[in-house]
Amino acid sequence: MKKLDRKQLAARVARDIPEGAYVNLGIGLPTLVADFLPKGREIILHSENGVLGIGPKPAPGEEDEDLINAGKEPVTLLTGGAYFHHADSFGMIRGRHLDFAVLGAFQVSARGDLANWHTGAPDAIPAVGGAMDLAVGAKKVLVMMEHLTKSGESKIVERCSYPLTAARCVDRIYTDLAVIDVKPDGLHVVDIVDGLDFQELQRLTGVPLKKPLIAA
Amino acid sequence: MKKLDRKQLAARVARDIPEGAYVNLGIGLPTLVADFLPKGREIILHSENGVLGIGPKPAPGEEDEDLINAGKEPVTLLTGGAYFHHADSFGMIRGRHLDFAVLGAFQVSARGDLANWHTGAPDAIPAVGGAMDLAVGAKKVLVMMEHLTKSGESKIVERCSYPLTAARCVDRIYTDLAVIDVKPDGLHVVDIVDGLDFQELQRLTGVPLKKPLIAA
Amino acid sequence: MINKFVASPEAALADVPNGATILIHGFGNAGMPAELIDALIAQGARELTIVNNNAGNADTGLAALIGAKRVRKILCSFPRQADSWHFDRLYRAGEIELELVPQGTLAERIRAAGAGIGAFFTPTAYGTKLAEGKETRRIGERDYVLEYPIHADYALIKADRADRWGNLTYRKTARNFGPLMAMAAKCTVVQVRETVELGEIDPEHVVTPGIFVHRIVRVPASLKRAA
Amino acid sequence: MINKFVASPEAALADVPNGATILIHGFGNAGMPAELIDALIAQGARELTIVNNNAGNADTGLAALIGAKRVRKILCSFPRQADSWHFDRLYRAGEIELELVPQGTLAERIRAAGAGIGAFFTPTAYGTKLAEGKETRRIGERDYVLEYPIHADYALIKADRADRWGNLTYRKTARNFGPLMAMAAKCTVVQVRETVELGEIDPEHVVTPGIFVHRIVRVPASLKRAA
Repeated sequence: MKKLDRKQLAARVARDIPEGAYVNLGIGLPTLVADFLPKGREIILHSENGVLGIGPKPAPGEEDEDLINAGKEPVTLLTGGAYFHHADSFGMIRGRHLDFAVLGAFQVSARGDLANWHTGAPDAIPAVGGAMDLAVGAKKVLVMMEHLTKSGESKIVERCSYPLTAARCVDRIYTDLAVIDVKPDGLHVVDIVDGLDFQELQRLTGVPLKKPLIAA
Repeated sequence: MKKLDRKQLAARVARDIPEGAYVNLGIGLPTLVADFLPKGREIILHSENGVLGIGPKPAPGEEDEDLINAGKEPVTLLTGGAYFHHADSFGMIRGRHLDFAVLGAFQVSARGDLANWHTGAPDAIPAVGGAMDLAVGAKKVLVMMEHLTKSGESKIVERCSYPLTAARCVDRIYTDLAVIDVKPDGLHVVDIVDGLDFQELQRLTGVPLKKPLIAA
Repeated sequence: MINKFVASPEAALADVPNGATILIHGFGNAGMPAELIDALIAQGARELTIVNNNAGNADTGLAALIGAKRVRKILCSFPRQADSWHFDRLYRAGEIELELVPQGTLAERIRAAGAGIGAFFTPTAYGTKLAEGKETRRIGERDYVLEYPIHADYALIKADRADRWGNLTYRKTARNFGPLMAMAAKCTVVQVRETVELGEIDPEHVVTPGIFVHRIVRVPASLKRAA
Repeated sequence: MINKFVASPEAALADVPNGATILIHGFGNAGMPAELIDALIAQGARELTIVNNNAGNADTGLAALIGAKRVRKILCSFPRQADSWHFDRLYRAGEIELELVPQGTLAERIRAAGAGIGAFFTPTAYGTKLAEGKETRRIGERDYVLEYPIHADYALIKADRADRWGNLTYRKTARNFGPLMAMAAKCTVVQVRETVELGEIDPEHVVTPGIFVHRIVRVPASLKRAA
């Protein structure tokens, strides 16, 4: 099978973001989605630290320490962007004004619970940032992650073993193997990478999947 | 005795507002205080509808329908003023950032309860505006009113018969007859108009008063 | 290309259904979206719930909407004014319901709706008639009343400038409830004096970011009625 | 004449007592008032409770304050970073208390303090470890957690420009928590790149009105450390 690499996965997510959408891209892998948004589609990126309309990375030497994203990386602002304070920024998030949040995950459960902030390890220093706000607030929560852990276990699980970020919040899961919708009646496979069939995907995944209406 | 007229009363209140104070002047009589603030003392006037730094009335023909005070009268803005929205404006009020609110009143009780928004008459259309916010929010609530009703009854009462604006909120009462502080142990007369003595003021007032330390 | 400009007030409000809850910007006339209200009257929706600081002045704008008996209920802080005769008449006749809300609580309830807050404790109105029947709680040394958000179907706003993404600026005290109402409605409709190119509004000076705005109509000042 | 300018960071922070609660502006380095923090370290106050989005980076600013063992407790949303070694070391040694707060809840709790809100229900963190032991409530179709304001003795803020009344502007994403923290402290101390005459900041563009600001120190960019 042809597993998607990080860039291919980002491109796969980007393909689904429509014109005019307001989108928050989480720290790490989701940030990569920005590089693959289709040219000519106007999509407005939000960052928790008070900015709408994030543009491409600045050219080397053009960085401004006062213009960063939630990952504290230097960014630029598109023409038409706006700055605002943290309470307004999280008002946008909690108040359901963002169309999409794209988040990384340790685990997603069959009913859409998300675990992405804490491994629960006793010596780990916990850090949550804006993850819990985004998970409860965005109109659609899209998760991007590898399908399997390094030891080959499914990250899509019956019940999260890691501490939750939010319950029943995930709408769609993008992995390096498949795209899966979380619906009230279960997990619906949307598409599967070339060279992998539904039976094998099901075997690799921890919980029951439903076949796509049109076989992949 | 020499009762204070409206202008004299406004001047008496104005005398007590110190340099640097942030002040909200209520609709009606309190608005008059602005005209008597001592020249050369910088005092910053706030209005509920989103402005700090209100200046004098505009010259005729210079009115701007977008620049009004809470009484919907045209005003001007001092150099150094600022505009903001209603949630920020009432954040200033409720959050105890205003040094003084000067409010009119129907009645004030001996423990500082304020009634100034509604007569309670069954056919009256109630209207509250920002009165309840100002009464609970300002660091000091100063009341300006005539000492007696038209029929000669004291407006300082044991218990308000009109519906309350807020309980135990008034710090000082300015009337056309006297200035009276509301303290935990009762009403302390600060000063009395010329030609009126404490005994007569006590006789006119509905509730026990304490003498000023230095006789007026 | 994102383009939130629509051709006319009528087009912007064509889909308002009977029974809608509508936030109407303005403190008195400052910020009141008169042309949008005219279009709402012409559009014909009935049984509306209206949220505004006041209950209309004289015979135009919100007063005309009330006078036309389109309003079932109004939430406001200060309905009684010298020239609020349309409201006064219907209120005394029992033909309009009034929910009287202290002005700061009104602003905060609208903000809460926009910011995803489920309810909040405010000190305002504690111990008064306006808190009767409401949940209260002592927190620290102050007493508070529990208040709930005011969510709406539409917000009708008058701003000064807008670009095609919906970034807005306001003018002086005509800002008042606008930035809050823009956050709290499913569909925020804005009339502006001037439309500008993207980028003409400095990103530091945007007061309402476009994410809160859905439809924009240009109403040049020259077309404004003599108020 | 109102004049909130003070001569130096040291003068601005001379009265900070041991045990004070201090809001420190900044998201990472953007908005972090480095020179005020240096002055706080020099001033010597101990047993501080600090509120910041993070728990310091590398060896300067907030990290240095933590490294100097002046901080008893920190409230933040994201303490763990690649270069948060001072915090990490003290946390693992049990020498600093951490209250982990989701970022939006942190912002809203600070705003609540500034705006006189006694408590509020937020949907964030419902059903998670961070809501354990907290009051919850279902309102409409969402579940909420009750959260309380974060009041402070001081706020240390970095802004861009200030006039003598304390009106402030910020720069780009260095705005972040500044306008909220300015509202929530008994004494708000601001370092600015530039001081300007009254009136140079357009009243439409003031981000933090002077009512929230008590002391201002000019720290020209040229004096800034190489970060």
